[in-house]
Amino acid sequence: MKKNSKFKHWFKKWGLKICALLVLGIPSVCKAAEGLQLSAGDTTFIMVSAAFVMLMTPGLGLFYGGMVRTKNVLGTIMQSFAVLGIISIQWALWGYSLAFGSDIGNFIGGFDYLGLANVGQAPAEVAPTIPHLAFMIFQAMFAIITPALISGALAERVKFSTFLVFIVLWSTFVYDPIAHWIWGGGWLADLGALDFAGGTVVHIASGTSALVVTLVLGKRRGFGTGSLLPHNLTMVLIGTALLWFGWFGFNAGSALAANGLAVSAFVVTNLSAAAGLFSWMFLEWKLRGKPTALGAATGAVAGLVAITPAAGFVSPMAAIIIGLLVSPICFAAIQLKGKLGYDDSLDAFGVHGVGGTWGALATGLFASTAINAGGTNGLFYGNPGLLGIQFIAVIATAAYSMLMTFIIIKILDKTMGLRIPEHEEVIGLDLTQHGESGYHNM
Amino acid sequence: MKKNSKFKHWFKKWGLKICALLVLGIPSVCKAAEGLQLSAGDTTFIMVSAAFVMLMTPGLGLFYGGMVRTKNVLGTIMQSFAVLGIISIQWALWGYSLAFGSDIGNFIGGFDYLGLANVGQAPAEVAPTIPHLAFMIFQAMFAIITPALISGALAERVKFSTFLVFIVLWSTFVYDPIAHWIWGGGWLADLGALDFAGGTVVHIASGTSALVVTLVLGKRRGFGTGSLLPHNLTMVLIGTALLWFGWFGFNAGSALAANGLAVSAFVVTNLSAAAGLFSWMFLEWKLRGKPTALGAATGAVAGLVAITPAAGFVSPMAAIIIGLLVSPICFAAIQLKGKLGYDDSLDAFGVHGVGGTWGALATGLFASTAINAGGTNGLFYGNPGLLGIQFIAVIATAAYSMLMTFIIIKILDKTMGLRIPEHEEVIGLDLTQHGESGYHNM
Amino acid sequence: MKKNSKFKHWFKKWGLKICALLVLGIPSVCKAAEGLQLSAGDTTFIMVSAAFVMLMTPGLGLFYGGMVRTKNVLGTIMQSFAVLGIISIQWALWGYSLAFGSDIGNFIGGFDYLGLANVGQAPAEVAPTIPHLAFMIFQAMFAIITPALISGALAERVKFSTFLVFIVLWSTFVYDPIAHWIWGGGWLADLGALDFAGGTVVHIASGTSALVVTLVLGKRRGFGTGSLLPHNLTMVLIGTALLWFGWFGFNAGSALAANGLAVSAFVVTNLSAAAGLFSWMFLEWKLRGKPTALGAATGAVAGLVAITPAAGFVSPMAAIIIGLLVSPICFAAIQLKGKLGYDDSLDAFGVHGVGGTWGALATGLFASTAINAGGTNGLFYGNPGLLGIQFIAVIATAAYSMLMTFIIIKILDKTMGLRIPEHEEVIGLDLTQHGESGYHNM
Amino acid sequence: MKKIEAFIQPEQFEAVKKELFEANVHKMSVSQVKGCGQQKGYTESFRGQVVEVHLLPKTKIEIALNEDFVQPTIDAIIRGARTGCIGDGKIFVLDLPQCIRVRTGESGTDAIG
Amino acid sequence: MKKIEAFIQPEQFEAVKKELFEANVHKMSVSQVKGCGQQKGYTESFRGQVVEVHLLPKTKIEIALNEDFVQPTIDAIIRGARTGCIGDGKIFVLDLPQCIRVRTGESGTDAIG
Amino acid sequence: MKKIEAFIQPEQFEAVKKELFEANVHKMSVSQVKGCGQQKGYTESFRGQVVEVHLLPKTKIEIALNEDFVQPTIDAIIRGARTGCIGDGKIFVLDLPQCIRVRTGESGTDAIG
Ligand SMILES: Nc1ncnc2c1ncn2[C@@H]1O[C@H](COP(=O)(O)OP(=O)(O)O)[C@@H](O)[C@H]1O
Ligand SMILES: Nc1ncnc2c1ncn2[C@@H]1O[C@H](COP(=O)(O)OP(=O)(O)O)[C@@H](O)[C@H]1O
Ligand SMILES: Nc1ncnc2c1ncn2[C@@H]1O[C@H](COP(=O)(O)OP(=O)(O)O)[C@@H](O)[C@H]1O
Repeated sequence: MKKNSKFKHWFKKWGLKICALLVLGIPSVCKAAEGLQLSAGDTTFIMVSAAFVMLMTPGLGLFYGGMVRTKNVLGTIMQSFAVLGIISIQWALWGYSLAFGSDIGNFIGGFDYLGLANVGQAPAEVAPTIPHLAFMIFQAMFAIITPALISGALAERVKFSTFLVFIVLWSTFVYDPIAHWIWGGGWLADLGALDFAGGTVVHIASGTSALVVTLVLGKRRGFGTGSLLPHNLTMVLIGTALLWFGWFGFNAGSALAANGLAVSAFVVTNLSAAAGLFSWMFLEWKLRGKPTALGAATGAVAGLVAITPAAGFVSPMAAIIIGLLVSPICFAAIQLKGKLGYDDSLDAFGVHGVGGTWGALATGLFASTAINAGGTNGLFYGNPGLLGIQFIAVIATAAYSMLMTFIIIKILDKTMGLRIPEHEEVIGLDLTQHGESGYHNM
Repeated sequence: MKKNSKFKHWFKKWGLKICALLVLGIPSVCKAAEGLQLSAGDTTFIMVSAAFVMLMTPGLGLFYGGMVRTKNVLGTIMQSFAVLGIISIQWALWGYSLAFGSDIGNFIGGFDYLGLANVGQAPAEVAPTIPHLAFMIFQAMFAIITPALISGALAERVKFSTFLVFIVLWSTFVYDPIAHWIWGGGWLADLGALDFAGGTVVHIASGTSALVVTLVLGKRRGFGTGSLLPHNLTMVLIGTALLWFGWFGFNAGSALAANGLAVSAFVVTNLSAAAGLFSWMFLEWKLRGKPTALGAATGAVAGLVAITPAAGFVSPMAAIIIGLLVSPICFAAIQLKGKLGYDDSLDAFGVHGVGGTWGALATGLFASTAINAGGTNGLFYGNPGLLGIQFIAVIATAAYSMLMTFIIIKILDKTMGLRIPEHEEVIGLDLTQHGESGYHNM
Repeated sequence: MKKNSKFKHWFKKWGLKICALLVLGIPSVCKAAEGLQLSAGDTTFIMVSAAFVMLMTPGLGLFYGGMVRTKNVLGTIMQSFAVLGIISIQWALWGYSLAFGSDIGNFIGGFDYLGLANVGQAPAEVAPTIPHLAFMIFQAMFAIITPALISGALAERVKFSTFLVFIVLWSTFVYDPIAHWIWGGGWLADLGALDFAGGTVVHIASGTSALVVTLVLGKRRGFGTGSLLPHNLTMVLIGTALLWFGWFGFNAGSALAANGLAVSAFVVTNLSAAAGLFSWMFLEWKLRGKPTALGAATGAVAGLVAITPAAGFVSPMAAIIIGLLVSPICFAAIQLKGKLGYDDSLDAFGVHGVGGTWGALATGLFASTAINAGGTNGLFYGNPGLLGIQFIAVIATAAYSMLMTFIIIKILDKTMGLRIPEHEEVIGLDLTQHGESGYHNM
Repeated sequence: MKKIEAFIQPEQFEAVKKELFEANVHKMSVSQVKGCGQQKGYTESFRGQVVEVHLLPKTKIEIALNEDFVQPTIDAIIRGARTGCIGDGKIFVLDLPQCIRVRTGESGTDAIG
Repeated sequence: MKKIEAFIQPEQFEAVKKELFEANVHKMSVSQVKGCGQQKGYTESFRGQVVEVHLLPKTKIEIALNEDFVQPTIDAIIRGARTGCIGDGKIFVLDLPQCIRVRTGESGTDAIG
Repeated sequence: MKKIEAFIQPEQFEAVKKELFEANVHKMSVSQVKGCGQQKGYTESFRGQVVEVHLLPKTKIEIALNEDFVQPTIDAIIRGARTGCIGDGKIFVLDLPQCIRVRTGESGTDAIG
């Protein structure tokens, strides 16, 4: 009874606001600017790419979910699904507008696209051969996976409600502005920083934020005792496969047209992933005696992370080098974790933060206008300046992300509480946060 | 020996018929009507969409397979695979012709496409920029997943042989005619009913049929005692991810061309899924104390179901509302199951029947010619008539599906037997129907 | 310390060579020959197809991984991932050049594409509407999955390091030349042999090589005692779904353009898979009493294998027949295994070798210029000659593959050792080769 | 003290648990085993190779208790587990000379409940 | 009555089952455990963090039986399980004062077989 | 000889193993069970249907040993397993009349270690 009426109350309270949004939201189709001509090939390409990138978020859920213990598997995958549900809506309501709305002070987008107003079926300047909505939804998938990446740092101990609020705030105050800086016509774009598919916006932003979150959150119970083993590595491998697959959409799709550049990005993506897998495997073999499947998977993901900012600017051979080098770099970073004693549980910082940084800097080394006439040459092609600019982009992104994340997370910790109580941590996220168990009598 | 000769006999008996079919089946390529021009972009789009939708059927198998008990996991997934095998062929032999052959009395298609005769590489009227075969195979994937949906209602207790016969009969006598009514130029199309991607044909037809089947079949042993827990919820989540991914092909592909409308359908599909996930999660949180992963997955699927008929007619904001509302509606329907005591095991009716109905009616509310000039305005855009037409489409589809299903299922029950004996139900489908176990010593 | 310095040493040793490669590797973009015009639709199609085929390799890993015992699951999936990592790079460095470089003596390609030199964003003769790089990466995915197929024959007992060396040698000395023979302008192409998507190159080459490897390697401990049961058949089914899905890219993509032929290949691929599933299911039902899920999955894969060489040449009805017949043929071949006592653990020969042979011959029966004007008619369309040519192609491919594989495997057996010691076989690949376990406390 | 080990049909576990709770037995440890008994087996086949399956899933319940609880507990298990079909299972009773509670170090009959 | 608990190599289970059936022992309960014994362990590593693995998979067989079956059963298990390598396992024999068949309520030696 | 059966928190297993090794107890068999005790349960829900969960994961350790090892082993387990919270678990000690090593056929106290 009481519950029922509570629901009615909740509905009454929100119903009107939702209706208001609806009105706001009537999209203005058929407003194509002059000279923009829709291409069926490009439109297919971006839709398919968006679908591929969408699949990465559940793929990430599996990648992470296999690495936690049985009792936390649903809670972990659920974090990715929840982000998919919530940021899809956040992006449509205000996120896209903040990132890609008309520029305000080189820092953030305006409100012109609120509720997807003025985002229609006709092409827009930003991607002249595809519907504006196609660009929007492709970008949405980036906005979704980025906060999901952070969940790897707070695995197995975060309060679900706080996590949800966190990702909404983080997307709004961290992701949306940074996306604007580099892709929406903000100051980093003006500066000439190169980020083809999100090395800074996606990986450095999420990775460095993950570090802050993990430091505030503290270690898991049992960290360092060797008992926090992954419950299902085959799930990690399935996740890796979906990530690798989806990343083709991520990187090639960022060309926004099915042209030679997209194909080039596709090729270097595969090569860097392969090289990352390869070098992590051999590194472990040399240093630890055996090449692990988790190592290979981690190396592949690291290779994908590293090539992300560079994908549209570098040659296949450069991609192999970027991939070969990312593994030792990330491997070293992960060892640090043990030494410094912080618990970046699933290495969101170690792989995405560090790998993304290497990728952004490598772009400054290997970028070549022979690959992309619209880009810039890097150090190895005679232009040392780019490396400096990339460095600024890395620092600015990292600093801003870490600062904002710290503020958000501290406020949430004080108000809602960030971490579940210890006895719930023992029982696990699945039962305590979701009232479920992943497996029954298997 | 005897078995061997039986097989020879069987082969002799069928060999000739198959050869006859082969002759029949020589396709007539190069018969493109005037003015039809193949587009590489659109052709890619439809092929990729067909592949996406194909993946949904195994995805559904996993979605369902994770929800049953360990001893039934293979039997459940096998139902989806068997449908994929059998209806692919049924569709090529006669299904496509019944649905899309030249109209007979506004009720069913003629025999002109039997064995895919006259379905060639050139475009046809029905989809002027892609090969006729592309339209055929895209539609095939819809014909496949629809009967697979019903398997959720008869999970854990149906006889496999009867199930196979059932789906062939059901596809032929229920799906094919209804598909003709609305997409093949039948009476519902004439009436002006809107169904972009199969709200009525796919979801209402399968969902209401599922209700009939479940009522005839009776409850599972142990229903209501709380011991029928899902054996692997991570499998459900993998299935959900594949369904969500594939649904982009389902809905956007239904535009049959890579244009603004397809992109619009893509966008609203994602938003409705996200909103469904979101509102189911919060509903459970409010009403049951905790948001479950299964709830989130169910909400996402319900959101996808609901947007299906509306995908090409509504705005993004309308999609959010459709998705937000589908969850309370389906949630309530599922509670009914407990109250009324029928065992719609995996909620094929509760999600697809009810969600599809809501989607079809919502199309009558939110459809807008601003989104699709080829559509009609709905109630909220000043045209109350459409809602009435949608209502007729829902009732007609449901009534016809339920009646025909009842006849088919009763005949099968009397002749082949519908349900496995109780002691086999205790042992499970896997060992009794398939002679296998899902897992060994994991 | 020591380890660290070893690493430095390794790095010093290789660093220079890698840099040299880099220089070598600067791709020559913008060298489009006259009259080649990039199509966005076709480019999208090939990129997406390449991504689909990429997904098949992890899919194969799951297909195989589910069939082995728990203790070998990671080792088995890891074989597929390692191939993905290593052959991606091998292909870019020299494999593509050997297969598709300018013809040397009708036998092998020249060195013009070494390190992807001269492979750029502009189209080339070989595929005039897409970037040369797109053709390269699409072909790369074929070169990757082929050696991965062989891993099914040496499952649960091969030394990982030897496996890695084996696949590099096999790709270089077996796959690359054969690919050249038929697709790169070699002698089989001149002869007029038809192989649309790799029946000989991919399936016969890998399948017959698998037979040789399995004979040299010997049986698994416990073979024939009935205790080698698949640890997770749901994983096999997930793998099957991904293979089926990816095969659309494999076969349709082989048209190299999004045209009617591609769609025709798409359609027959689905029909043959369905028919293979169907007939294996009923065969088992007749001969063994029950239709198994593994049987259905095997039949689907066999159907996909068989249609591969024929995909661009046969009608839908012919595809159904090819699929219906492949299952009894492969089924019989697999029974032989038991009789002859060799341990083709996961039936790489029984399915790929035998099914591929049937497919190549069936192409000689059913090929029709009504489907593909660029092809040849087969026996049933009045041209018995093609069957003879196909027969030669089968024999040549099989003989060359088996001979070379025998040489390679014997050398490796003598030098590195092929098989892990018996006590490690008892413990399993996961712990002994990779220092990991697939599952912890599930 | 005694230790009861019961092997029952997995399907009946919820019913047995209910009966045990009603009989005031709240402590137990439960695991999944495979059992072979009078129940006939099934055959499995793996790519044409046929394997006899003699083992079907069973649930094992372990309960340590004081003597006076033994009979009521056995009765409760039987009430919950009996379906009258072959395969209903067995109850074994073992002697338990000693029992210690980890948390407190208590031992004997104090520790058991 | 006695209760036998044997821990053997999982690989040998089919052979042991065969020997038991030949020795007319058809009832048993089987489960998967991990065992630690003279067999040396392996190391696992998880992202560079190395973990000692001392436990390897073993199969546990539980058989309740009458006294006169004990020795033949032990012999059958040894025949099936012995490979001569470290890790072959152990057989433990416990006293079993009581046994009840759930389906019929029979008890003692009548119930055991 | 005695057989010890301990039910502990899975989280504490590594610590218990360490203590046992230090106490020179190297042989054991370990399995995963679900336990029901003083620890309060949780509720699970499955599509709106609510289910009480009384069983939480526990680790079962079985150790067969000679009498003089019993007390040190119990102490070691307690040292490793005690966290002071409800749910820490129980240790049961059973009599073990006989023990055989499969590999050698040795029996009794020679076989146990
Ligand atoms: N002597 C025994 N030793 C060990 N376990 C037994 C024994 N007898 C029965 N069981 C267990 O009890 C289960 C049911 O026994 P079964 O003989 O099939 O049924 P019933 O007791 O009704 O005849 C078996 O599957 C097995 O797990
Ligand atoms: N004292 C014991 N207590 C419990 N389990 C034991 C004991 N000794 C051996 N086991 C079980 O038997 C298995 C094999 O024992 P192990 O000592 O490795 O071989 P062996 O007896 O051939 O020397 C162990 O992995 C363990 O599961
Ligand atoms: N009488 C018993 N019989 C069988 N298992 C028991 C018994 N008492 C406790 N256990 C096992 O020990 C675990 C911990 O017991 P519990 O009563 O929760 O903790 P504590 O002993 O600290 O009060 C239980 O979950 C169960 O697995």
